[in-house]
Amino acid sequence: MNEQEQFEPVIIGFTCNWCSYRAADLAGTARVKYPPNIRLIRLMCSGRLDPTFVLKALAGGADGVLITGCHPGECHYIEQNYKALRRYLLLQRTLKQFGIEPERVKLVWASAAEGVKLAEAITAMVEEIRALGPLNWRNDEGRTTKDGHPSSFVHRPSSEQAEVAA
Amino acid sequence: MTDELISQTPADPQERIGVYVCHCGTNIAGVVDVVDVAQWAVGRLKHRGVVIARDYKFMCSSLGQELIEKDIKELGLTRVVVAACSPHLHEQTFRTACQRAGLNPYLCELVSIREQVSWVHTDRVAATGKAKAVVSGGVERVLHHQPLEPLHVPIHPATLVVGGGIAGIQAALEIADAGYPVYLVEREPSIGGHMAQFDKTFPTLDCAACILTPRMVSVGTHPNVTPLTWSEVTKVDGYVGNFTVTIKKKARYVKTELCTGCGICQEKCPKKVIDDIYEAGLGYRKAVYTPFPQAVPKYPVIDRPNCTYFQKGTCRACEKFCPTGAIDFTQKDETITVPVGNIILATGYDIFDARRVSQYGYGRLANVFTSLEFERLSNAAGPTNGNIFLRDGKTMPKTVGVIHCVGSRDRNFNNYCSVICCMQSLKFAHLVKERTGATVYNFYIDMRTAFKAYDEFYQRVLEEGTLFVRGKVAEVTDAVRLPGEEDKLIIQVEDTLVGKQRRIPVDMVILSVGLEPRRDAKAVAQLFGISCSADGWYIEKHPKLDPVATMTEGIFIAGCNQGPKDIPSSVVQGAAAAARVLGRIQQKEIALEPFRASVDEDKCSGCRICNNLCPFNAITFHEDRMVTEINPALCQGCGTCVAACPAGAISGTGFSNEQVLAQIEGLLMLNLETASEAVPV
Amino acid sequence: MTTHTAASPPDPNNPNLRFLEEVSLATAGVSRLEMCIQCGTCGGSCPSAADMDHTPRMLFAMIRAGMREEALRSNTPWICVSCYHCVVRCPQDVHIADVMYTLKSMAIRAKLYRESTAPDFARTFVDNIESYGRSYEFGLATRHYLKHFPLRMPGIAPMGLGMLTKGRMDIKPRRIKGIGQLKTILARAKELEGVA
Amino acid sequence: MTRYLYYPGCSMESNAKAYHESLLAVCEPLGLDLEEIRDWNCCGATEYVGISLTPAYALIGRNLALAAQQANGARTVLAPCSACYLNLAKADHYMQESPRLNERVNIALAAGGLQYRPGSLQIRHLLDVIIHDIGLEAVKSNVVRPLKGLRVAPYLGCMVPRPDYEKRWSDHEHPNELDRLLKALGAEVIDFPLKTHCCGGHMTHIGPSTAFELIRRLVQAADHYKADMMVTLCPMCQMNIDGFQAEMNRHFHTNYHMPIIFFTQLIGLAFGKDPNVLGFGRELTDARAALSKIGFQVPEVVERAETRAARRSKKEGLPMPPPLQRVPEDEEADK
Repeated sequence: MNEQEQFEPVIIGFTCNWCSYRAADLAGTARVKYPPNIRLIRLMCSGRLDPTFVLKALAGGADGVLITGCHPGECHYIEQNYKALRRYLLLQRTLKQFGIEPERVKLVWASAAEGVKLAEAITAMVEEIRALGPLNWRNDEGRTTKDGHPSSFVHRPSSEQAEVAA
Repeated sequence: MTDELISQTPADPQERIGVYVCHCGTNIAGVVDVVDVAQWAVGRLKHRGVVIARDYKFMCSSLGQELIEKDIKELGLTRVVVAACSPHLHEQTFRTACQRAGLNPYLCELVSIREQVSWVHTDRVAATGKAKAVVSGGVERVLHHQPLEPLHVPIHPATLVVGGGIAGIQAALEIADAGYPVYLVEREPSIGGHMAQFDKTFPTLDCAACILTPRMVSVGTHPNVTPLTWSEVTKVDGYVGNFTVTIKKKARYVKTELCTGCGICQEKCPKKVIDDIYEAGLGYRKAVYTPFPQAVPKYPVIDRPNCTYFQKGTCRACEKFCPTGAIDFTQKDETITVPVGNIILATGYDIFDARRVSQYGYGRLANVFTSLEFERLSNAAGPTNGNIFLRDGKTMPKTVGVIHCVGSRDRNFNNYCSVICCMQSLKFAHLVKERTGATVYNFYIDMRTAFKAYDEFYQRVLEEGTLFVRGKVAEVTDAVRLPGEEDKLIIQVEDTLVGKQRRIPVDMVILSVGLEPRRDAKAVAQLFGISCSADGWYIEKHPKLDPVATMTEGIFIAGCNQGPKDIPSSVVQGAAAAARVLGRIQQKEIALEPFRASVDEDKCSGCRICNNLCPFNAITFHEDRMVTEINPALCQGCGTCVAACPAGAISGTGFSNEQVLAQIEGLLMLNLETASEAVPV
Repeated sequence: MTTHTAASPPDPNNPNLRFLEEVSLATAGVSRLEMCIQCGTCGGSCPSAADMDHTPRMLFAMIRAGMREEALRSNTPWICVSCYHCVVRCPQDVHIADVMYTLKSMAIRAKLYRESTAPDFARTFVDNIESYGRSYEFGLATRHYLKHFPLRMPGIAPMGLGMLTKGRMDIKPRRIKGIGQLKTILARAKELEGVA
Repeated sequence: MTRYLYYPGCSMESNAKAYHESLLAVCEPLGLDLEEIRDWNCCGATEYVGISLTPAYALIGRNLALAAQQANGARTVLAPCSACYLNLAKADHYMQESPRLNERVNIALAAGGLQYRPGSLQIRHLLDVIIHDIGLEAVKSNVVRPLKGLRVAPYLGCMVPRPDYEKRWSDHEHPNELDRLLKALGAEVIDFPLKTHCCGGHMTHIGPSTAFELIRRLVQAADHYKADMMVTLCPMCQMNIDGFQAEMNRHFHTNYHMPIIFFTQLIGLAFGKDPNVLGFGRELTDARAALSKIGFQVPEVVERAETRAARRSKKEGLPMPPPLQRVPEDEEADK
């Protein structure tokens, strides 16, 4: 792998079914562009976000996690996004204890109408994580790849391409 | 927590998965190499159970669906992943296709590679790589899907309508006319709402009372309607089809079975009170009163805090003079509970408090009126018998200024357009002209006269000679600057079409104030378990396609509580909500998405952490067994309790931990790394 | 923040079409100029609107239309008395007073505003501050009135005299101790602003 | 005694000496401990920002930086002059809002060995401190000579109630703070509709006809409401209405006589201070006649007919809406 090559982070994004997933849909419908480094998962509500999911994603090779939900006061389940907020704050503390930069996990509120805002948040986050560099935090149970680099496969779409072709 | 972190997705090669990649014409195929994605899926994900992968021009077409159905039957697929557009568009389509082929519909997963890949990315290589990750996530997730059956709950045929304004009346009448029982709850002594305060209605200028009163009488006397005025809902239990509603009937201190509505008590009552509600603070009522002569029901109420007898212990004038002995000072508030299947909220709006715009002088300058005050002034049943007088109660104005957009379209107050103000202001201009012959100025920013016959009304008011000034009024003052301004109110404004500041002296100013959510809208939303926007308007299930349903099954909204609207739109919503409810009632039962949380009682430690998390009161704790239970009909499937349970005892169908964790692994394509070891490719 | 110039055909070579953006950028804080809905609250509120070439609202429309010269020639910003009535009443929260300051400084730099009284007054006022660190009313008034309002002198003389005799005006300027420091700071600030 | 960092501003040393003198005279009874910012410079008034942005804010920034250096626990900068108050508050506000401005101002300050972190000081006007920190109860307890019979038009001008970044005032158009204070001193306060309208600012020097019209409006309205005098808290307002009234009268061929004095002068009188230490006599539009009403020795007594605007009887006509609750109940009851 070439060191000069730009580091392409992988970010897992959690969206809620009612606001932020629809914001992502809207970004699509409006053809707003953002970098392909994010992969989204749909939950019914940001309140469903189990901190385990975030740790799982980071341990599994993601370099960052974006948590999104309805704006405070606009939750479709009344107020569950406040619970997401609380868990997010707790999670940031936990990450710090693990020695992980808390900035790797972000919380963004996006209503169903805020496709552009969500796209901007994603773009900004990709750049931020890119600046932080790879996380390389994962449990290693039989997960190292052939070249010995724990996350090269996961991180590099280009090398993945090569492998598939091979 | 650690357990789950290290647990690898159990490979389940027994499953037979079909992957279908849609081109969506060039919408997807233009950016994503769909052929490559399909080939990759069948090659690299074989060990995960993928037995077939196809790409097709339009998966959602009938031919595309048939392709899936055929594969299910011929290849014995047990799981289906479709990579196409957003699940919000076609999830149902593909589920139905699976069902037709005999596969449980919930074993199908639709992942988006259009809205979230091809439409937002440009780099073909990167987009194709992401599409593969998304497919891989879907494959891992679908392995953990379980066959589900929709929940069916019976629907109680009675309906609760909250709010007796025109929207609530309309809804109640539609349902009652269809033959089903309705409880109509209104917190004021009479139904009628804001419309009962108006004089004329735009654009046709029908007298509001003339068109409203017959409806009020119909709903008040309808055999299927139980009107509960002077009452408020205090508690809502249960769930769609089976609510139990607790209603407080405030003491009227009048025996309705004896009262004939003759009005003698009101005549004799010595206590005069400013009527802030019905007369908008411009007139008086007695301590025992019906808000207006055509009130439904006709029985008065005694306003306890203002009643001389209740406050001082003597008086009882009403009791003395009542010919039927209907006054009863011993009455107490009463609480009743009623079972209903559905609820329609038509709780209306409040008007913007014009005192907040201090430069317009409302509350300081006597002859500045609000729109609601003007409605009462021009109403024949109002405090001036329909004479348009200044605050002195006797002088007719010679010049009147009507100011639009007061409190609306203004970041200092409310950012939204209040919809009705332009038309109401035009109506005022017309009424002032007709009744007083005064010169009328209308000050507007933009003239918004959309909808049938509205712009024609604007034309008519123009024809009548109303003077229109395009400009948001800067201030209303009584500080004289120029000759001719003495004893006048001066409206200072930039006439933006002339490009000059003008000072226009007038005798009367009418502020066309905007509409706001009810002051207690948030508390009411909480009571019924629905959500509010930050402004306080109730949120509909979908702003375009589902405007009267809410996110809470069985609760519908109609009229201005969802946002400012005029009478025709409120009536439409009342009728629409009734139609939705009637549809439910006639089906006798309702199928619900089976995404529900449930508790594994063996794992539940009885810690009760989840007990207070549920906004829908679906969680109950059984003291005897020290375990928690979730009522599947109340549960809306948000999953907050699932995420919170420290024992992992709660699982949520459709969004289980296994499903989400597997999808994460899939998205990160961890499963590929062990491919060579697990199953020979 | 994105700003767009209005209806004119897009011509990337015409810098006037970026005028709104330029004004916005040169303004302290966030101008919100692009949010104007042309309601006229500013022009209606303005106590000195009668003496302006254009109401503030018209000026904003001109900026939007890319009418750079006409906008910078307008006397409007110079007649603004900074009373902030328009600012607090504006329904779109446009920072009108600050935009007026920006237009003044742009007009001075572009040498487009023809009338000299107001710019001269400002210049003299600022020169005094830059020399002494404090304002110097006596110097300012005598110089300014002699140059621009010689005819007002007889009328205003009693007032000036009153100010002197009642101890409300110093004949000599007051100078701060750290004038050297202030000059250094201002010199650096001018460099940053590109007006050194 | 509460310690405040004090930014007097140029006017307090020259045209608004009466303001300065009377303020110093009432500091002690009010419990104000004012510590002047050492070697402060001019705030630039409304002129510097119209010439160039960064230098204008750097000029203000020097004062903020000096104040922060000297703070030693005190976080509040108190400014009695409206323009100074607004300029200091605005620089602090915009440096917080715009990182670009903040950076530039601090680069410039650094050239002089200074720096300022926006938000580290609170900038407040004298009246705000009297109302909210000291409180009207404390003011009332010092009143030994209530100003009974003095009919005053409270006049705040523009830059104190607006733009009000920190939302300290009850209203942008009709704030009640000055009215309440003057009522606490025992004066009769008229509901002056132009209380926050403009005096013309520097227009007296650059566009006199514009300025005279603004002065005329104010003086005419105060006269119309039969005020004995206007009471202000702004040096510029006082200067324009006091000093330019004669020229304005000549301009319009009118004959108004409306004295205008500083509110601190009235506080001093009500507190029983010797009028000689309160800067009386410095005004150009004679205030003696007005002061004679409350018992000051003046050469000749000017009679003023006490003709109040006829008030509508409360019972007649249609009821008015009640005022929006902005004043604490107990104070209202005192009226």
